[in-house]
Amino acid sequence: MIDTVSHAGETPDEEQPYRELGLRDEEYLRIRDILGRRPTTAELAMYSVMWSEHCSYKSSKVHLRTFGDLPRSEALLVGMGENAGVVDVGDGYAVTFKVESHNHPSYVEPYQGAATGVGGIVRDILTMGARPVAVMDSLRFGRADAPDTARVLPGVVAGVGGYGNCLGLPNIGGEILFDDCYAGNPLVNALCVGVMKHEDVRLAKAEGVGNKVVLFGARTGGDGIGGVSVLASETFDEHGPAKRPSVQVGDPFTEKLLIEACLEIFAADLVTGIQDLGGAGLSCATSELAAAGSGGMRIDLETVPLRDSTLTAAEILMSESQERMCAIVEPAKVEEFLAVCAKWDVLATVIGEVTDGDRLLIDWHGERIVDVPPRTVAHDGPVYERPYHRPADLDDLQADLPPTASADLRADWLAVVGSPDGCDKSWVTEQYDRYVQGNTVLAQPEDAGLVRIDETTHRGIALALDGNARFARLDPYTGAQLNLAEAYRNVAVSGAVPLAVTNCLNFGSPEEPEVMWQFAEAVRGLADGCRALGLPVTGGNVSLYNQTGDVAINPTPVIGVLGVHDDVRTRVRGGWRAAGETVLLLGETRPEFGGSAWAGVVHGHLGGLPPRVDLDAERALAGLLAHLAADGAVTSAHDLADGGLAQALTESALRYGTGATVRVVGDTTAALFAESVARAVVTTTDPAAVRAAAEAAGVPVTELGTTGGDALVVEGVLELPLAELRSTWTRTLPDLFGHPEDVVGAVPTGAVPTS
Amino acid sequence: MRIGVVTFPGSLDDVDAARAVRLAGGEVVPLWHADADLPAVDAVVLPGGFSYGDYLRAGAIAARQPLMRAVVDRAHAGMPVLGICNGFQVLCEAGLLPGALTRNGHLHFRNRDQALLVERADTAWTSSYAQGQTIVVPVKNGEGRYVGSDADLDRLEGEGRVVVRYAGGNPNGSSRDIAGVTSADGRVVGLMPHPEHAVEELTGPSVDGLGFFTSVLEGVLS
Amino acid sequence: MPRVVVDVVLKPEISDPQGQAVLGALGRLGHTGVTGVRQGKHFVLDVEGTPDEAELREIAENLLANPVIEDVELHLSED
Amino acid sequence: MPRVVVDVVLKPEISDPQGQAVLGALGRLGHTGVTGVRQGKHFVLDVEGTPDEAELREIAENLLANPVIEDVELHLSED
Ligand SMILES: Nc1ncnc2c1ncn2[C@@H]1O[C@H](COP(=O)(O)OP(=O)(O)O)[C@@H](O)[C@H]1O
Ligand SMILES: [Mg+2]
Repeated sequence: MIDTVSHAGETPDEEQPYRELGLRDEEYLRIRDILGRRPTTAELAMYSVMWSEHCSYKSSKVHLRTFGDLPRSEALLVGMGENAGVVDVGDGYAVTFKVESHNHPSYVEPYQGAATGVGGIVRDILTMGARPVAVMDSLRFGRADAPDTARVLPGVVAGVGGYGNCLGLPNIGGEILFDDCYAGNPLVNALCVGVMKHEDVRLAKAEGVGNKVVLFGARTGGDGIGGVSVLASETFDEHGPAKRPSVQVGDPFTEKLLIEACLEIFAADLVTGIQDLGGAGLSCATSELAAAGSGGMRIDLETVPLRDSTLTAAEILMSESQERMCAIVEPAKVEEFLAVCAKWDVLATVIGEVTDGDRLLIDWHGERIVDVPPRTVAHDGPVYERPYHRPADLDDLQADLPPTASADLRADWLAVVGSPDGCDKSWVTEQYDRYVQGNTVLAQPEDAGLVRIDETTHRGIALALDGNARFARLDPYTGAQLNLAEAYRNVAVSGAVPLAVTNCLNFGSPEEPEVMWQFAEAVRGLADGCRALGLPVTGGNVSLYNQTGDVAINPTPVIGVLGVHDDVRTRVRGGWRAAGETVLLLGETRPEFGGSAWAGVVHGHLGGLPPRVDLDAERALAGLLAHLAADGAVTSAHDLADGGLAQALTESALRYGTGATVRVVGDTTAALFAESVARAVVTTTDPAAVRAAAEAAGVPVTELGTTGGDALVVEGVLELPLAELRSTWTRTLPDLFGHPEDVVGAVPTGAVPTS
Repeated sequence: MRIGVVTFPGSLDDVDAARAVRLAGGEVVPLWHADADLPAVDAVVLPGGFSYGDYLRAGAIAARQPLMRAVVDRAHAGMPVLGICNGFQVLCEAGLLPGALTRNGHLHFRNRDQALLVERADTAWTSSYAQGQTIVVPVKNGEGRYVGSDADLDRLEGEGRVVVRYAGGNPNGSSRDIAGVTSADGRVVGLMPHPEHAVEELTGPSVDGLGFFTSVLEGVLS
Repeated sequence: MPRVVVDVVLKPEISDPQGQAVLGALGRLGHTGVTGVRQGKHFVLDVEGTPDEAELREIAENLLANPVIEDVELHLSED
Repeated sequence: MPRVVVDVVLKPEISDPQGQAVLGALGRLGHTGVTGVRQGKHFVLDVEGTPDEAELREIAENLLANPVIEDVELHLSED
């Protein structure tokens, strides 16, 4: 029998399975309090998914508020709280971008988990009214040679590629890093960026009494039911596959049609509000749309097109079937709306309307099964002030200083650049389409992705994603700032001016006070860093409970920085193309090895303090790089980060097979492997001009040497023939995951072809 | 010169193909897969992408759409047609070109800058090149492995119908390094690599791809 | 030599975009008598000696299929 | 409702990297009794009314399979 509102009123004492749905006693009592009765089964389903950690941010909210306190940026058109923030990039263009995690689903089913992660973030961007123009991905796996990594990595990469390629979105960058701490908990963070005109910004809002609620896209099935509360918010235990909930299967083809239909709908101005269906499906979309509007909403749930006719009302409300959207449409425009959908073969159904009340009402075959104030579902979820304290082991960790001298610089160099973190990533990035749409100016392995947004004015946007977790483990406040600084620097290297920040905060269980401290510190560090750099946080995502058993991952704040490029024709690329150019190092090197790649790869060491943050120096360097780009004063630029100068020289030389002879002064180990911030290597045919500009900007310059030859030579220290360097740098991933020229053993699983 | 560019559901590189036509000096006529009639165009480009999600087989469903019947008829009457990547797959499925494209030998999608040897510089789409010229254009596909029986491939080679061949490495395991083939009359050409992604110095690895589009414009003019 | 056929089909609750696309194409081509399509994989294995059913089942269920989303049908036959 | 199964297999002369990959994986996992693997597609069609065999054969041979590289097996069964 269907549990109606009136039945619930009459049976106050009926036992309800709220604990199985992830609600705590006091949360359940609050729901009863709000409603003045026990919730119906359908209401309980809605509250439980919407009040889950994933949807309600109950543990993180109190900290994230700091981002809202940042000084208001002139560029910010839509701030945090919407599906994604929107910034003004000039010429009437607005850009929206956001990162989102799909960590746990990608562990359960790597291909589909990663694929649907891309699908979800693309819908968030589309929802803002924008045409998605590019994606990026930041990935973390367990040890590269661990057997489970061989299962997870190929599937995740194929899934990111399979979905993004099929949508026609160029993948313009990202990261892939390995660490034991991700063995049972890989991270899959996907970013999407979209472009629109200012006037095209759309909001998730149900306005206008009598307007229709239209559900469009894929049919609703049983996939991912409870996925939000179970998949995204619970720690994995050692139980086998039987306990794993079902996974969602992505259909990028349907999503591509959804994108085209939406863009046509936006262009014809057929919607007053729109919302994607992601975590918590219809529960989320209806309650958020209604909560953001001024009235109420009524839905006839039996009109929802189903793939599986046995679904219950509660299951329909919780289903996370992919590739669905929900729009608010004026009655006079419904016909045209449906016609656009029909043209693109997109199923669209009117399922309800906006009412003048203030309740969200849901009926099932004429019986009322939900009658709630929508805000209480969408926004008034529990907020926890979770206790936190500094990890007990941190003092010892920070006191455990790294080695400072290399016993064999040549061997160390090869070890660092051949390590899974330092090696060539083309095994992965060749699986991604970088060319589609014809506007990709820079993509991997460049420091930042750069996309042209106007073919006439040559305006473009640059993006970088960075998330060094080793630094954050040593000091999460500094670590978050270092990631911000690195992404900022990467964007600046391309010649773009940094404009705004997004983030994806991947941490362990918030119920552990030490994890909660890491989280709070990272948020504080990021907020302070953004304030110092004058950048707004436009949005982001929080992923908690990333741990296996009771071991949390290293805190992994992945930071994305968006920059604007006035004229992409002046972009600066990485890699040395010609002999005889002068190689200059911008910035200052200090003997900083804490958390460095060298300490990790060569000594298996993680300890001490991360490099000192210097945001003034970052600002000065970024200003200089933009200036040099606009003047065409440099022929290449590459930032220094993981692996220090050795890594940067290797990548610059191998890109086009041009070597160099350089000399370093002072402590050689520090010169080659320290990871001091605010540094970049540039090449130029006019060193005097670069020196003069650097002096004016207050950026220290060191002349390293000259490009040319088929080796990297550090005078008096070592000589590395490019052939040897290339073989070390390129063979790591193919040796681990199969040489692409051979038929490889891992057949990507899943229903969707990876072609 | 009016060049039609077809959009199927799931076409992705249609915008790029149109840009390439424009940069070569042609006028673009957007075509919609569901239309039964082909308007007055001088040539047609079937762009890359994942028509119908590449479900069933790449190109299989698109090849059976209404507009394709008209394209096939006009191609038989001599209209130049270029199929790029998914468009090549559609042409094979529609029977306008021989052979079939199957899952890459290494089972991965692969995107890289690829050297190609131009073996036929006398088709409607390659007359701007010199025979024996090497060009570099992007390749990106998951089902780009060109196959056929040995007898069929021998016949194809014998008739000189291989237009472009992979040089410096075969990206997908195609038989005999075949990257693109032509119809017997040299009017219909299909290739897996993407010349439309190599038409601007800013966004491509070269501008070597432009020749496909200037070829057809010059051919139609003369 | 014994030959074993394994059909791998998506679990009924998992959506099948490929099958849906085929169904749509059939409808547009006028084959309206087909009302549902599910697409799966079909493996033909050559087996040396007598196939050990337990081993084959293990292969089918955990290697040929992805048990999270797929079911298998094992057809042992000798020919 | 009648159910029709169509298996699509690559012609013997066409190489099958997916089957090869599976075979390789089986070998590495110690399943050496399997000496050959070919991978094809398996379609399950729901058909309304009595299936017209000629139409089904046409569907199988010309849509579900590409006759250039694939063979089909049609299994008509009612259940
Ligand atoms: N780490 C963060 N920093 C800034 N904003 C955040 C962060 N995490 C979440 N948000 C913001 O909170 C809002 C709700 O996030 P979310 O529920 O993930 O949105 P959606 O459901 O649309 O994906 C969004 O506006 C998002 O940008
Ligand atoms: Mg959203």
